[in-house]
Amino acid sequence: MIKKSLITASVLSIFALICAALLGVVNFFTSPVIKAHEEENIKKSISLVCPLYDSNTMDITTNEDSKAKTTYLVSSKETEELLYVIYIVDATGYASTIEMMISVDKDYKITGYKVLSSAETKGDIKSHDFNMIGSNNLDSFDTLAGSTYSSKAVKKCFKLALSYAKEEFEGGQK
Amino acid sequence: MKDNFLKGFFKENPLFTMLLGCCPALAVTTTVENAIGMTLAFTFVVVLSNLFISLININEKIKELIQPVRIAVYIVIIATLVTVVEMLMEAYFPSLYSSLGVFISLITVNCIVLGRAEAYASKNKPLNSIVDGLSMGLGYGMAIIMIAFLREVLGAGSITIWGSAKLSLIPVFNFLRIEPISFFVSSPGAFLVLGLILGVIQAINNKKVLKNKNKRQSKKEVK
Amino acid sequence: MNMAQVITILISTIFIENIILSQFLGICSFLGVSKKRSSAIGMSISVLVVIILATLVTWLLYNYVLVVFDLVYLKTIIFILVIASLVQIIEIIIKKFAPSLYKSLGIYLPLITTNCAILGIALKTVNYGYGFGTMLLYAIGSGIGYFVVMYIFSVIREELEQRNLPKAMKGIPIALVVASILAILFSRYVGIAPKVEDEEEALRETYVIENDIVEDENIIYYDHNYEDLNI
Amino acid sequence: MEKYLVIKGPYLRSADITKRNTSTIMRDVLIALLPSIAFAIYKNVVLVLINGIYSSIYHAIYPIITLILAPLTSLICEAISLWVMKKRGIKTFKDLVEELKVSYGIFPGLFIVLISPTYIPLWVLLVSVAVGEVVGKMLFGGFGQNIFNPALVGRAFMAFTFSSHLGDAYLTSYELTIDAYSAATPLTSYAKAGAASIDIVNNYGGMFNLLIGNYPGALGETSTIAILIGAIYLIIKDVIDWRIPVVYLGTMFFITMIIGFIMGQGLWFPLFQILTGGVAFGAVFMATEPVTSPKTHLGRIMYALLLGELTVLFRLVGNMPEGVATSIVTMNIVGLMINKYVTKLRVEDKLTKKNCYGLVIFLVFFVLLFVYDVVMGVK
Repeated sequence: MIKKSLITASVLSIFALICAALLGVVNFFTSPVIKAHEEENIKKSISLVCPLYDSNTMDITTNEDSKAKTTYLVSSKETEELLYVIYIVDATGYASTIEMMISVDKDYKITGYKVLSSAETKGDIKSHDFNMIGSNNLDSFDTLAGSTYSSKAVKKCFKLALSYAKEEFEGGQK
Repeated sequence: MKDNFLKGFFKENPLFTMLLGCCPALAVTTTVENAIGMTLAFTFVVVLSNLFISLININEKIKELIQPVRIAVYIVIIATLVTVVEMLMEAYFPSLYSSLGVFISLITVNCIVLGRAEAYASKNKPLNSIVDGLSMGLGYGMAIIMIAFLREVLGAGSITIWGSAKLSLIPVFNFLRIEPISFFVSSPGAFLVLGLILGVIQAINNKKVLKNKNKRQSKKEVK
Repeated sequence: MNMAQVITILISTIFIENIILSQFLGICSFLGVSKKRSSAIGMSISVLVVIILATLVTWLLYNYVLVVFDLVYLKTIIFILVIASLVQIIEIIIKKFAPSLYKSLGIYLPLITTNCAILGIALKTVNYGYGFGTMLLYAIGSGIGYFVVMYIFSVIREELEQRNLPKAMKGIPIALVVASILAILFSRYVGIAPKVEDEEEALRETYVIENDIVEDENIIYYDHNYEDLNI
Repeated sequence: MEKYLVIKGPYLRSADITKRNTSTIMRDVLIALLPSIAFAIYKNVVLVLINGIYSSIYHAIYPIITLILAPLTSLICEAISLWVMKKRGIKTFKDLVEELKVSYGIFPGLFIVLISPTYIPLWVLLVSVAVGEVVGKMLFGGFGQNIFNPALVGRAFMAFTFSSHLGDAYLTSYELTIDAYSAATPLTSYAKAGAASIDIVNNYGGMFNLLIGNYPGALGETSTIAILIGAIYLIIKDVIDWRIPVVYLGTMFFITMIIGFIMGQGLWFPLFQILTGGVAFGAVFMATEPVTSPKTHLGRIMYALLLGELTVLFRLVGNMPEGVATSIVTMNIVGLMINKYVTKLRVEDKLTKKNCYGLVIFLVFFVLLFVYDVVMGVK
């Protein structure tokens, strides 16, 4: 009896191991592609949120100490001056967590933003214009009608990004 | 062989006649593109799982060995295939991957795949099993593409086939002075569309049954 | 996590983001088993128990084993095995210690392994990166949401049995139509949850004030009445 | 034995056997609706024409167009679906007309137009009417078979799908020109206001005007006095049970009064909540629908109690200003359970340990909702 169940258990585990090994092989081939995709996406979104980004004259580094989920620092290659700070921040919306990429320039103005992931059921939050570009004043924030909760989350993202950016630039000056 | 291939489309359509795989049929049918992506992923999984499972079952010794845990073995095989599809899709079709979401992984517990493995592939030859898988996958795909077509045309006023190959019907809507009814791409719309389609199918079946009955009756009378 | 947050997560998972009506998980069992009240209750109690246990175990496994050893890509295969064995163990335990319960729930337990609600919730909690508390509440809320919809549905379907339905709509088609109406209804419950005072938000504000950055008069990046959005 | 007739459902009432039957009942409902319709036409058409403030004549008589087209659409949808489904052996056109006579196809359309914003785009209204009629009524088998109120299914569909069209559609061009009205309906302005204050009532011409109904709102809902006349007629004719509207409005009044007192407001607050929006209309014409409401007195009282609490919940706690439609559709479902339970109680004829669990669950729900309403409703 015990022998029999041991055999079946080992058969099952052999199958599982074979499958896991197979997956490992596939993963070995696909994970670099996925990573490359991610990097390309980041570059693409960075050029979307800061229209003046130029890969020839600017460098992207990440700031690990930042409070934001991810922080990219865009600085000039020549002078090493910090030009843009780009944050990935998130906030809980109506039905899901909204993740946004927001870029703030050295004059402390928002140059662009992009909703990276949102599974909100209502309202087209990804294409709505929140009227925040070129501004740092949340009073000009334009709520998406009918999606109060999602808008609130987006607003919170802006707020977080602006407060992080404030620190970043203030710290830089000191 | 031909019958074996065609059965999944009408006679034994997994969605319309057996009501299997309702979850993705409701969830990913917001655009035709998603439905096509789901069809490809699903067909890939069901064909290969059928193939592997019938291969395993060819050897009597292995068949006997795995008999007590065969469902678990099948599930492991299916889950592996699903993960392969998932990884390939994430690598090469990232936008499709993100819009299909968790429902790619959930092919693992889709009753159709496991059902075919247990009911057909474990008893038949590899070639037949492949044809059976193709038939089921494409038949299911036909059903969900049909639903997606209805929902997208009514709800978003467009037909997205693949990537940028998109046909916008907004001018037609503008001409009629109405807007697409976003209800149909929302979750209640999914239930309603599937319910109405199944109602129509049931009505047709009822009619067929009635006709056969009448035929039999008239035959009896002739006798 | 305070009381208001707990209620908010529960209400949103039970009604607004209902596992069946809005996330489309567990539809097969929902259509198949909701014909009779007793079977609906049996099935949903089993799902409720398994969903909580399975999500808990898989969450722990994912965060403390898979992530640590960089084996995230094995999650589907591991999760489904965990769920299958969990169901087996529960079945054995119930059979041994509560035979009468086993009699009423026993037939539903094997069906649960292939119920996509369980795997779906387990995968969603790790995909969204929920913390421990949120994960637990999410699982509990989803299970209760499943129960609520199954119960309501069984009542409605028992009632529909007595009505003079068109032949074409009998059974599953009318059930789907009712599901559609129910989904509209539940989506209208948005906002009955308490308005959450966001802790992180509060922390952030005190932090800002402590650092004395607020006084720059040209920059109003933080305002007190953003709550007005919350009509 | 003649007293005990064994017939197949639907049982509308014992009236089927005596002089009154469904057709006289539906005629009475139509008569009871007349004051509301007349007032709607007076307010939205006659007054607009007299004051001469309208952009085009089409805009001025728009309410009349909707009042005609919506019931017509609903009737046509009913005819088409009856024809397609071939229910009850309809074979010729004559059969169809006969069937239409007893299936009352105009009512869903009429109710929907009366509880919708006045200036809603025509296609939006007609699509909602068609959905309410077909999905809410015909798919369930037509008159007497539905479990949800068809008109409210249509209205809920409208609110769910076309929310962007609903905002300003309440206002006539006449009302838009007056400053005080610029904040849309009274309930929307209450929802938008930071705190409760009697100014809201004064902005709309005082409590008396709220009673008369000359303020922005849905076509048939605004005039409480006209609805009241209809209600008295229906109660005298024994078409509706007085318990449902009275208990419903009483519960709402009581809870909002408590909330008002906590907020330091006077009696105006509960009155304001009852006089505005669709509460009165819903209480008289929607909640009492014989097919979807419970059949016993006790059941009806339980039903109306929960209904009042739910309306307060959706109005004052939830983020929708109205909430009557949602609460009535919710109670259509809960009503099924109540009905089942109360019938069981009546059969067993006494309260035992075994069958009191339903009452306990009801009481727990009632108290919990009550506390939640009061705690969360305070602004």
